Amino acid sequence: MIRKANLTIVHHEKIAESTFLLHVLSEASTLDIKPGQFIHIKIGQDHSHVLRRPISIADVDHTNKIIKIIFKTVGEGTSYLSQQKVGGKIDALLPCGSSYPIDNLTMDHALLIGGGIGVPPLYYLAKQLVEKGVSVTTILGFQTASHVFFEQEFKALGDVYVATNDGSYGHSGFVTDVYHAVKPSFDYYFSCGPTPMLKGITTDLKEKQGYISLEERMGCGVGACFACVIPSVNGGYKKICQQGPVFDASEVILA
Amino acid sequence: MIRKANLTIVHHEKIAESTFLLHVLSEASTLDIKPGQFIHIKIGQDHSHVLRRPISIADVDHTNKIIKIIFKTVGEGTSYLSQQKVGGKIDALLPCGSSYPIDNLTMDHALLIGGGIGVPPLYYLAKQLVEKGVSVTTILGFQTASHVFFEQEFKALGDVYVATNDGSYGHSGFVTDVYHAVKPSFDYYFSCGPTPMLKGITTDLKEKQGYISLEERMGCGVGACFACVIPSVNGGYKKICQQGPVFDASEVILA
Amino acid sequence: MNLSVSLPGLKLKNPIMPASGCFGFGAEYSKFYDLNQLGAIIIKAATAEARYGNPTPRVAETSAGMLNAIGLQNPGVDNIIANELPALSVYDTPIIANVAGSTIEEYEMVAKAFKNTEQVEALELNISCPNVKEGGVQFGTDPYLASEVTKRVKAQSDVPLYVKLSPNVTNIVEIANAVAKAGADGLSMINTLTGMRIDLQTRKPIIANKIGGLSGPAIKPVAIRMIYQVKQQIDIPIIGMGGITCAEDVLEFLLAGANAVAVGTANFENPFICPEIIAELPEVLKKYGFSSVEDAIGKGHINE
Amino acid sequence: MNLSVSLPGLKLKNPIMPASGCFGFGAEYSKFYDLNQLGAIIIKAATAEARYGNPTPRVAETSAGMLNAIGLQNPGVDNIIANELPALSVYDTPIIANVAGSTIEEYEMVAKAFKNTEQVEALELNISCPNVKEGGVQFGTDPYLASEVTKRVKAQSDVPLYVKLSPNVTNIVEIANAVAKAGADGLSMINTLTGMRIDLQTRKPIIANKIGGLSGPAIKPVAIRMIYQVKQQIDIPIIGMGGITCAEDVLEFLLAGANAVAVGTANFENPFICPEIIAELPEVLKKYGFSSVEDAIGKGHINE
Ligand SMILES: Cc1cc2nc3c(=O)[nH]c(=O)nc-3n(C[C@H](O)[C@H](O)[C@H](O)COP(=O)(O)OP(=O)(O)OC[C@H]3O[C@@H](n4cnc5c(N)ncnc54)[C@H](O)[C@@H]3O)c2cc1C
Ligand SMILES: Cc1cc2nc3c(=O)[nH]c(=O)nc-3n(C[C@H](O)[C@H](O)[C@H](O)COP(=O)(O)OP(=O)(O)OC[C@H]3O[C@@H](n4cnc5c(N)ncnc54)[C@H](O)[C@@H]3O)c2cc1C
Ligand SMILES: Cc1cc2nc3c(=O)[nH]c(=O)nc-3n(C[C@H](O)[C@H](O)[C@H](O)COP(=O)(O)O)c2cc1C
Ligand SMILES: Cc1cc2nc3c(=O)[nH]c(=O)nc-3n(C[C@H](O)[C@H](O)[C@H](O)COP(=O)(O)O)c2cc1C
Ligand code: FES
Ligand code: FES
Repeated sequence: MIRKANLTIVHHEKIAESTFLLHVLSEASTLDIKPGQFIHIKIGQDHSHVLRRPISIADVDHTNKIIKIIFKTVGEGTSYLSQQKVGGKIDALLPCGSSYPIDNLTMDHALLIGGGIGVPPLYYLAKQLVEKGVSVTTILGFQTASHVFFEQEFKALGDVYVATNDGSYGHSGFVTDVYHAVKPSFDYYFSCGPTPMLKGITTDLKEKQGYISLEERMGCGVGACFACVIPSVNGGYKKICQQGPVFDASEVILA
Repeated sequence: MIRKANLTIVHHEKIAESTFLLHVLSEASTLDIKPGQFIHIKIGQDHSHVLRRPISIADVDHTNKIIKIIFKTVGEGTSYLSQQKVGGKIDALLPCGSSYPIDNLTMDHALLIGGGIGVPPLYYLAKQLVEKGVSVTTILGFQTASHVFFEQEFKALGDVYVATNDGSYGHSGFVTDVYHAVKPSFDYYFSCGPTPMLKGITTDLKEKQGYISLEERMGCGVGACFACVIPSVNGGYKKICQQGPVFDASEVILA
Repeated sequence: MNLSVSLPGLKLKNPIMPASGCFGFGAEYSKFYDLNQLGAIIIKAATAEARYGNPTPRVAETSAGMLNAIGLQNPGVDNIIANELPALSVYDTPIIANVAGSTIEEYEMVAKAFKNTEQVEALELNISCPNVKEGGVQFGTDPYLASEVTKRVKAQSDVPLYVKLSPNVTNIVEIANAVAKAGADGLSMINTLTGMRIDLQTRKPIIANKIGGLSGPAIKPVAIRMIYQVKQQIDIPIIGMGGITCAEDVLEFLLAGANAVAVGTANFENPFICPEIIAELPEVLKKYGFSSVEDAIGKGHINE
Repeated sequence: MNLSVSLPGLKLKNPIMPASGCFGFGAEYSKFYDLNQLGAIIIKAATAEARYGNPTPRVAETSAGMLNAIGLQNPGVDNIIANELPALSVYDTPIIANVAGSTIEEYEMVAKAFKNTEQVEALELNISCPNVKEGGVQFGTDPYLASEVTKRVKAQSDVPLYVKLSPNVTNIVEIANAVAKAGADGLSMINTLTGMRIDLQTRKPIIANKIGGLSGPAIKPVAIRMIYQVKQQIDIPIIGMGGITCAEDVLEFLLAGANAVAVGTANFENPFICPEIIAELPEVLKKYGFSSVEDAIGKGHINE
């Protein structure tokens, strides 16, 4: 059940160009948080920003009730977040949305494909998969070398391939290029990233079963306003904030 | 000449109910600041508050380039100011407006009459008068005992009478009641406070020469927008932010 | 303190209700708090058939506000009655149904469908949705069309009809007068102002529909002005809305002439906003010298 | 980077000018910076005779905006020409005079008076001031009156005429069309939306005039929408304004179709805002892939 939480920032780190890692302390138990879910963050103290900003949960330390998020500063909201200090508070709704349904899947080998700010939720997912004994191969795509983050963290959990669009680090090109070059074997794939990347992946891997996490500008973040929809293969729309952000790749139609 | 200053808060103190004293450090010399002038303060970091707030200069420590202001929290702007911390910055235009013209006046004895948040500018004035060898009698009016501030500070400079509207401290009633009871002798009077108080004073003391400082909601604070006008006895209007806030009591028409 | 208010057909425990389109059909917020606390609930717009709405992005933030162009997405009135309303029947809170359409006939059909439900205690006639028949003229901006649709829908319904006005008009009093004369039991105002944001990167309007509706604190002064002007001229109950975020805002709307208020955008910022405002209201009314909600209504017009 | 723009009768070094009423006659801001930096200066409204304006309070803050009801206070056109313009003659910056009035005759008189000055290179016809003749209908909200006053003022003047439109209309394109056909050389948009705030303590509107004009970031989406809509339909130069606070905002107005912009309310928050925006503009244009100001104008309409 979604709650409104008053989180305390306990760690604040710049981990790549314009990219920040925050650890926030939750008063309530974090045990209900699943990989793929997001927190919906209020920006500022007054009403000048009327919309919350959705940020994926990158990791959870259940023992210490710490939630980790990673974000890139792209506008006013993320800039505000990046300026908050250790000891400061974050007002967030959580946990929001659906998760990668790993409890219902049997597999030996999972392929994770993340692009840019789509990388964070895959880390919590990777950790949970490894805990379940699943071996994990990860392909990470970034724009350029200075944007790369969490390569080592993923390496600790399995094979990792990094691609940069401009070739300044790792493989040159897109994550799909890496996929075709490496041809890893896997049972299910799990992906998160910009829509063009997801479109490429779901097209190239359409014979495989996979789960993708989508992004859309959100209003309420809880399923009430119909702002964040994606066309469904059965007609009609699905709400990304509530029925997603994680969908079976075959149930939604990417633009 | 008015400048845009980035002031640093060096002291922050609650001196009465909802009433705060701030000391702010100026980078530039403070020697040009005269009693009766105000600083025009930006509220918040973004553009959610488009209007600055005028606050009188309560005192200046020229040696250390420190400006002192006293304000009461009545709305969003003053609440924001009260929440700023030592080390924090204040964006202000200063020094704004006219001053009590004491350099052009010859006198032995001055009467100062202040009401509520009109008290602060009289303190800097009182200090300068005393420095010039003028003896100062001060009448201060407040709503109630918990609002009283700076009585001791004024006592160090001359006779002081305090009145509260509800009689909970000092004389019971208005500053004009105290005036009629005490009948102090003086050459010029100087006053600042709510318009009804100023109206009472200028009526009761209409045989005397005096200077009053006015309040009005302001736009620009520098004389460009015509928001802050007061009818002039010669027809037309005067701009309080530029030709005031201090006026000869006989040149303006109080509503 | 007595927070109750009476409007035609509605006895409200308090004057606070979520605004149409900002609260779905209540299900999501019922997980945050007990909906019995609300004065009423205005549900999302209903059309005759299911509508899928506009392409995304459908929302964008602006200074102290937001734009939306959802495009009346809803499962259709029959579906709403069959699948959404039953969950609300457990609450002792009046439901106001927001009626939308592209043609007068569609408005009539929707109003008629709601007639067969016990639950809906009033209709809010949404005459400010874009893309309608009659050469693109909007029902909410033409006094004649506004009056026509009011009359025809009123005839189809046995519950009070609140006509929701668009602020995108030269003369709000003229439209208000037209719908009042046509038999509206009350007014609901204001709907969103129309606005646009352009993305500097893509060089296109952010909202896929290009133009969206502006809501939130940014529009509050426009809402207060329009309610005040209408109240000066016409004696008709008003549900006020536009930028409300706190109990002080509610009081400002009451003073301007609103009899009750709806809270829209603020639900997104804080899902608990409605019960929080209800809890703060007695203290705020007391602070400013009012003995009840009814005592404050229209009091901004006294000292003229 | 080339920031210059050409509009009818105006060669501007850059597209940034202070908006009418927010910069007086320049004297106050000339103490903050060299006014030569500005693209142009739009001076405070002039009427035929001196006007003392409305009672105070004349301004009040709102969320990301403000209300004003100054009421056209000014010393009268002859006085302005004799006492205010000379101080501006030292600058190599075009002056645009804002022409106001209560009747068409008054507008004509003001325009005529400015004809005898060398300094005024364009007129901005302010047809959105309240309290005019013709039964209270405002010139800016009636296409016929808007067209009439445009024609008559145009006939009195030998400099280009920019007609300043009111956003408080149902159909902005209709008014824009009317004044364009009547001979306007350009449009200036938008003036303020009308709004109100009520003081909870006094229970009265804060602004003594009750209703005031809403300006600042809150209205930017409305300004962008209106400029975009007009640009879609009419090929006429536009001076855009409404809530501009930074170079990114300027670019958004250029994309929407403005050829130059005016900055109003933001001068109050930061007296240096105009030169700061001018300094930031080249970098912002470059960041979003534009090679000059002219290159960006109307580019929000390309990807349709
Ligand atoms: C379910 C979900 C999970 C997300 N997880 C992360 C994450 O872990 N880390 C991260 O850095 N970002 C994440 N995002 C994207 C993040 O929400 C946006 O970057 C953020 O809202 C931008 O806010 P802003 O105020 O800084 O930018 P704005 O000034 O609002 O906009 C700047 C840019 O951000 C984009 N944007 C704005 N709002 C959204 C939105 N709601 N969704 C997507 N793009 C948007 C716009 O296209 C625009 O180009 C996620 C988005 C969703 C929907
Ligand atoms: C020249 C001058 C000097 C001043 N000096 C001081 C001072 O030394 N200490 C101090 O506490 N206050 C002083 N004030 C008053 C102070 O400016 C207001 O209290 C402040 O602007 C209120 O801002 P707010 O956002 O807190 O309140 P808001 O939410 O804006 O308004 C709350 C209340 O404050 C009043 N108010 C708002 N703006 C003004 C304004 N510009 N002038 C007067 N009243 C206003 C309103 O009537 C309202 O009741 C001075 C005002 C002027 C014009
Ligand atoms: C996302 C969203 C969806 C809306 N949908 C509807 C709707 O379906 N019917 C309607 O009459 N008004 C709709 N509105 C308008 C609101 O009910 C309300 O009139 C407006 O938003 C102003 O109030 P606010 O500033 O409190 O949001 C919608 C507003 C928003 C923000
Ligand atoms: C205090 C004030 C005074 C104004 N006076 C005038 C005026 O005399 N003539 C005019 O055409 N517009 C006047 N305006 C409107 C502005 O020129 C501008 O159109 C409007 O404020 C929107 O721009 P902004 O949001 O940047 O302020 C005034 C605005 C303000 C805030
Ligand atoms: S953001 Fe409101 S339904 Fe998803
Ligand atoms: S506040 Fe603008 S002229 Fe005084």
